[in-house]
Amino acid sequence: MDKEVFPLESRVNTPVVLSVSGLSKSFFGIEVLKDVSLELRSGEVHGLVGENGAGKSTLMKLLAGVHHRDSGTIELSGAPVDFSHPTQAHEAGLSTVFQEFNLLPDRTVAENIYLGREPRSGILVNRKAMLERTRELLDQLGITSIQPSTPVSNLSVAQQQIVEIAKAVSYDARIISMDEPTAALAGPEVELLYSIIGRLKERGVAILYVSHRLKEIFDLCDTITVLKDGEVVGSQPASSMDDASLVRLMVGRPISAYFPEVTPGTIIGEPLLEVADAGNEQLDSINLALRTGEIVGIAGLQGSGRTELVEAIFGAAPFTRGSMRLAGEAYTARSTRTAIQHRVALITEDRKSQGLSLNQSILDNALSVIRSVFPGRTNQARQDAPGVFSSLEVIARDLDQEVQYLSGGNQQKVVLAKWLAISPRLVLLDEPTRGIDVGAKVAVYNLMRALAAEGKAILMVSSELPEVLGMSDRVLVMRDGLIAGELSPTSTEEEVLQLATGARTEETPS
Amino acid sequence: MSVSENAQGTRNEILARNRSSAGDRLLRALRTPSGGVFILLIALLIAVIAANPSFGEPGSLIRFIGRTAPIAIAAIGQYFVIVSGEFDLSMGSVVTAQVFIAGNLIGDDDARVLPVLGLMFVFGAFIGLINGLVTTLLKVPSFIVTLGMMLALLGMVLYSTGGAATGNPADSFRQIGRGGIRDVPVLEIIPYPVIIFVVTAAAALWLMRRPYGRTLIAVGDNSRAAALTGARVWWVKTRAFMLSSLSATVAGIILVGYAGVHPSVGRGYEFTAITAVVLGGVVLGGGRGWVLSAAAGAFALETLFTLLNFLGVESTWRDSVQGIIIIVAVAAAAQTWQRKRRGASSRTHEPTHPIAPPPTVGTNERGI
Amino acid sequence: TTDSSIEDPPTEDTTASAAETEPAAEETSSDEWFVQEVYDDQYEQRSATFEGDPEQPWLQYIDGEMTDTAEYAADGAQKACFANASISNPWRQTGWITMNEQLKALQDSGVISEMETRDAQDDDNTQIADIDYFIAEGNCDAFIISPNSTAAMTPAVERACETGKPVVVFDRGVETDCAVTFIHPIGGFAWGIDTAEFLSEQLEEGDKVIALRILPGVDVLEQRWAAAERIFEENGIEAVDYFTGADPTEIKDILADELATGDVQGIWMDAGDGAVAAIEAFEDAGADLPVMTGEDEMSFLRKWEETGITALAPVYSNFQWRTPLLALEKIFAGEEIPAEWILPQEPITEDERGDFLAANEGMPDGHYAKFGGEDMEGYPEVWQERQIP
Amino acid sequence: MNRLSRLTSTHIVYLVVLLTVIVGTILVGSVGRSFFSTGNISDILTGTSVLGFIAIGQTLVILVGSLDLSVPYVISLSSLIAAGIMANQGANVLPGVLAALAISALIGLANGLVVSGLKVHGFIATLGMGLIISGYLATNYQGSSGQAPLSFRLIGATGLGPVPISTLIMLATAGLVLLMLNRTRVGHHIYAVGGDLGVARMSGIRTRTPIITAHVLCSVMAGLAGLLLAARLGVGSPTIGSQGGYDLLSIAAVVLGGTLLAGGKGSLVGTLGGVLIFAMLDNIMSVMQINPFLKDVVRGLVIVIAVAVYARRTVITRPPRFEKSSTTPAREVSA
Ligand SMILES: Nc1ncnc2c1ncn2[C@@H]1O[C@H](COP(=O)(O)OP(=O)(O)OP(=O)(O)O)[C@@H](O)[C@H]1O
Ligand SMILES: Nc1ncnc2c1ncn2[C@@H]1O[C@H](COP(=O)(O)OP(=O)(O)OP(=O)(O)O)[C@@H](O)[C@H]1O
Ligand SMILES: [Mg+2]
Ligand SMILES: [Mg+2]
Repeated sequence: MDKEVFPLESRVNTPVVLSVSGLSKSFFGIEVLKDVSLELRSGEVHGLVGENGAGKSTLMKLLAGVHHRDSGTIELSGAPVDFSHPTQAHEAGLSTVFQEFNLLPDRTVAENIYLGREPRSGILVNRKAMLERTRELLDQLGITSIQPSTPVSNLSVAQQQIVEIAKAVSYDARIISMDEPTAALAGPEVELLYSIIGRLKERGVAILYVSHRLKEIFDLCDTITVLKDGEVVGSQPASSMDDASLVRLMVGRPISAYFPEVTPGTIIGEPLLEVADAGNEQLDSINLALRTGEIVGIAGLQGSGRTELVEAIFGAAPFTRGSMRLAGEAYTARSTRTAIQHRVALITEDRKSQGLSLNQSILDNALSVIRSVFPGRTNQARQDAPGVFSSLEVIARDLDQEVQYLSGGNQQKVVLAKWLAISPRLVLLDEPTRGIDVGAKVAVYNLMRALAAEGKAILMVSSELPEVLGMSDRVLVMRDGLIAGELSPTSTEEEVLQLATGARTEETPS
Repeated sequence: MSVSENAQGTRNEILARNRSSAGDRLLRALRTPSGGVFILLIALLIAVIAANPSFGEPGSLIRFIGRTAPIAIAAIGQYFVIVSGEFDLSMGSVVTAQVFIAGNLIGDDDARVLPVLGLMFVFGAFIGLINGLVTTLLKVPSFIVTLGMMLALLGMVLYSTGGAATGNPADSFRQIGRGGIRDVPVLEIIPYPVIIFVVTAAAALWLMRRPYGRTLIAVGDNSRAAALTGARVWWVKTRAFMLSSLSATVAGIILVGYAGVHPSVGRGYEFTAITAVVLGGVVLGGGRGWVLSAAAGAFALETLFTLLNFLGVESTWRDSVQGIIIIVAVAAAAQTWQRKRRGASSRTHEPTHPIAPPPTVGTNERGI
Repeated sequence: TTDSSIEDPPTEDTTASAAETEPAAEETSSDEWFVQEVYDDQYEQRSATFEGDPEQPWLQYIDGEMTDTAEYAADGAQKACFANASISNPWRQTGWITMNEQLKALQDSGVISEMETRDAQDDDNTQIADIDYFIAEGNCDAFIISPNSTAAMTPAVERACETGKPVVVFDRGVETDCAVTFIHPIGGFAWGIDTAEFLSEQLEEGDKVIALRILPGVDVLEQRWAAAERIFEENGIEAVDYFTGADPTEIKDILADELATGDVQGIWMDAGDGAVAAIEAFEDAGADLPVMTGEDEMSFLRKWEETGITALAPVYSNFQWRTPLLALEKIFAGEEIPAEWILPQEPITEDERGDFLAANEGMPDGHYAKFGGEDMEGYPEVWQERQIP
Repeated sequence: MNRLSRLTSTHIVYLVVLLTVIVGTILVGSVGRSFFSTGNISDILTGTSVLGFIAIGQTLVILVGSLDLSVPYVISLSSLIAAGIMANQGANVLPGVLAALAISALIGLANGLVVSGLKVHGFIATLGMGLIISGYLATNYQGSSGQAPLSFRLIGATGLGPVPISTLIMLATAGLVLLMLNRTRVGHHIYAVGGDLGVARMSGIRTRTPIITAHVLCSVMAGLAGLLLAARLGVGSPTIGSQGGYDLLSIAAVVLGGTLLAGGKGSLVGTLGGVLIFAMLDNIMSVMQINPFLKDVVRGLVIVIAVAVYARRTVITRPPRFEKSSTTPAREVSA
């Protein structure tokens, strides 16, 4: 292995390994990328940011040979290339961690990593070599918690993401593009990713890094390129930018209050939801109270049971012991249906697989809850729909457009709209801003504030600590299926992490 | 009172303004494979009439619709199951079972017609219930459940009747499938099966626009998401299976009248129905397709057979021609869906704009 | 009826010729199935005198070569092993019920101890395995085989013969004469001659006959049509044939289309399944009812009487299902029996129709009038209730 | 439930096999026969060989997420081609076999191209292909035709002790296919494509190759089954494939063997178990002289019940962190 170290200062002088110029791409008449130029140097982490639909993933797919460019040139170490299939990119030393998961759950880690280029002896696949090489690869990256022969479905979501990254690295790539690699990661896994990226830099690998988490961009990147509507609107050293200037570039206007203030007139009232000594196979000793007009944030590491908690309250994976009260009355969420009848809403963490029927229209998705649970109110809700969508600032051709053609942010707004239709009393939000752009995020935050002002109770799970701290009235921290403690929103991120990782065990201010 | 009516009016207007016009939606629908089948059907009809002009006479056409009614009704039933992402292979056996029930229980006794008719519907619903519950609650793939049902049901029927029905049921019962309203101007006759088909199709169309129908499609598209929106997925799907068996029951009732009691009545119905549904642009796996297209698929299939008949294609080759046409039609449909998904159809990239109630122009610049 | 794969009495040369013919040339299929010699034989056999009691047609036979069975003579009740092709159509079901009644009678008289039956469910491969199983495990004293198909079953029948136990083949034949006897009614050409001559007599030159056939490629059915087509041609009758799969729905569709384009004067069927649907198609279209040939299935006889059409019911004698067990009785007694046991095959005419309807009153529609079980213990309940073991 | 969930579906299949053996021993014994006699074992194994070939092929196409409903017609065609070319000449055996397999492979190729290239669902593509072949058969063949020479017929009629040669050939083929699935790239890619087409493509797999390979192999397996049938029958037959109902039965055997109908997960060993279950079931019912109509009822019920046993288990569940009901000493948290 190449053990040469590139000290920070010398980066600018390292050779250009990837140079893109004048790249354009349209999807049947709509120009998604316009004249994009970019340079990537060896050992450099190059941040690529922009709103949803700005064209970041498309750019990566062009580089990876998934799509074919309309015009422009791509040069690898000075030599023009023209990939028509991801394999060619791999062979040329360019690999990609795509935005969507790209693993086969029923195959082992090793089989996944070497999929499509299984080591052979003769015509037979050499499984031993495959396992050994995977072991070596994981060791090199400092990953100890994953066994090469484990089926991927047995891994946690975070571990799966790590496997994806390991897979990209395994191509011995000189350039690795990562499309939102941390979208499913929190805390220690992000740390692990940082350290992997560190090692890759040491080896002189150039990394193109897409993320909506600005903190990571500033932590990791040497250079930042901002895309807006398919055009590069800025490309500068990270040191020359700050949060505010970056956001201004991305959205084209300054965003003054990132986390909106509490709406005047919001009153934190009586407890709406009370959970006492509740638990199931994944959770235990859950005690919490949630008041009207209150936003409570739940922080914790990946796999700490936050999703299970909201799913239990929502009846998707019910509590098997303990008790709950809703507005003073006994509340047993045996199924999602009972929960919805009690006007409890859950915005799930995975929009595409849990939140939307992608082939159906915006209107059909928006009415889905009403139709399933309160069919009598369908007409009413249909007439309300335009109002809801306009207040959420949804951008679409019309209400009959299929949801699959919307951008991530607009899709999330459709999910919100379908829950607003039942005028929920209790709103459970699981990673409500995952993978959506700053503008859409602010819309979600505003909506949360507005709901609180109307006297609804809100429970929000998020892996983004600034978001949890910025939006919540109180913060609960989970660890291993238990509520590890409660913090005030004025706590620091370090305090939250200490509680979440178990570095600090108890004592709760209240 | 009138004020709120007014408010209603404007709200409907706003809704309308935020949707494509009905014509637009129809046009868009026609460009999908589900719409394409109507064009295929028309083309086939023209070809048949060209081959044999007398087929185009109203009297012939209405009789043709009448005799295609049972398979079209079965296709509508199969549509419910397929659009929810499942299969119903037991349909043919249900038809045969119902034919035998009618033959053996009604006999020559007119008084038994109504009670047995009731029993047949209960029986149909029951079979669907079993199919649905085993599929949804025991999580056995419906292909397997209904395959097992197909074997078991037919076996039971043949076992308990010794393979032959006592005889054809009373004429009053058979009139449902054989008779019609006579002396109609132009048409001469409107066969009852035509009326039953029209009613079934209208009911199916209505049902698919009801919350149940929309939920059914949503379940077929993404059952996890549908479950999380409070849909009782097991019950939604089970009802689809019941609708399928019930439509097989209706098809059976017509066929008893049309053809009489015989063990081969209903044979292969499941495959014909599935073929018709797929020809109608409905995607195996669920979540896409229009109910009337399934019926149109059945008509296209029958028209094709008639065409082959009139063209004098050697009868042994008909299977082959049918096979080729099915593959070509479905391949064409698959290409269309795919192009659509890839965004080929410019329609998917039509200018987008904020969805808004019209009066307030430009209010989205709230300057966050 | 005759189901898809059905009965048959192919004589050696026909099957041999079929077997050797490679994928057909352009000639029409009926030419290929037509064998003048066999046609002539069967033409004669229709009017041959049958040995034995006319009251017991299942024991009648045409005088010919006899097999000496002294070597098989045995004392006490013997075990029979029956490899059946299937009971998947009403004709076979009716016969199967009759055969079981015959079995009971022979068990009571101490001839047969038991009959073990394996049903191949219409599959050649299964039937071969069934026969092999009998040979290995059955402890059989005799084999009865109703072959699912002619050529395919030949090797297995030969293996059964090699055991030295008597083998009786009935219904469809095999390409070996190692069996002690092969029991079958006259045959397909005879059917074709009876029916086509009847229609030709009743109709006039230039009239149109629709031939409703079950499916192609089955020797017995093809022979029926081969004979009929030739006779229609000779008599100037326009005959158009269709394959229906015996599905009444299909039959109705075909006739509806035909009646929409022109008149039809006659219906010819290679098996009576769906005959009722054919008549109904005329009723529904308001057309004059045709002259027609069906089969001795009760549904057809009843419809025939009800409508009063001019018709003939050819038979593929269902009573042949009694003969194999009775043949065993003779074999175990060491009596000689015909090497090829050709049973009578007489169509039911309009004059006889009433008698058969009366004798079979209360039988289900799928029952066959010439089932020949009137003298047996279970008559009539067993057939009326269609008790299939 | 818990112990059950640790078993793989292949384990369960073989538990069912064991159960069937026990039930079979008792039932067959009750009519005074032995389940383990030479003739009986030979009968069961004969039952496994034809269905076995087809189910092996069907496993492959189901693993890539397709289906093959054209197998019955390929079987018939293969038997006719082979018997036709052999024409009772020992010297023609090899050309006959090769021609039959080549035609079968071509049909599989066509299936594979339509499924992978034109993106037609395997159900429809192969249903259509079945119809096309069926029309060809009906037009060109009147009844059985051709003649297999004695040397070739021996394959269908001889055995090593109670084990028919045909079963040994089938098992050897299964071994090769198993090796192919587990130890070659295309085998791995078959699982990958069936598991997730998009993932497979992104990993640089040319996704058409495994789909086409699976379809070609499936048809070749059907071709082999046709050859075996030609050997057993001594002639080719245009209906021999549909007589056995092999299309649906083989799919049922595959699913019974624990392979996911949606593809991507399953095992050939399980499939063989499924085939064995069907063969034993048929044998037991035949020995018991069950009414043939009831046989279908039993088959139908067994298919559904057996699949139900492990279908419920396949939902992946996380290992529980806490007992289902008891509360661990609670850590008090005020909230
Ligand atoms: N295959 C495709 N066909 C048609 N349009 C596409 C396709 N892929 C992307 N687009 C469109 O191209 C634009 C850019 O999409 P892209 O996925 O590159 O955005 P992104 O910057 O990655 O957004 P996000 O942050 O949400 O991931 C969007 O408007 C999207 O709808
Ligand atoms: N080992 C595993 N096996 C199967 N599913 C898992 C496993 N680990 C996690 N999951 C699933 O992944 C999702 C996230 O897990 P979990 O709820 O424990 O994490 P979380 O604290 O909600 O974290 P996040 O919301 O950030 O994903 C849940 O739907 C959970 O069921
Ligand atoms: Mg993206
Ligand atoms: Mg979560």
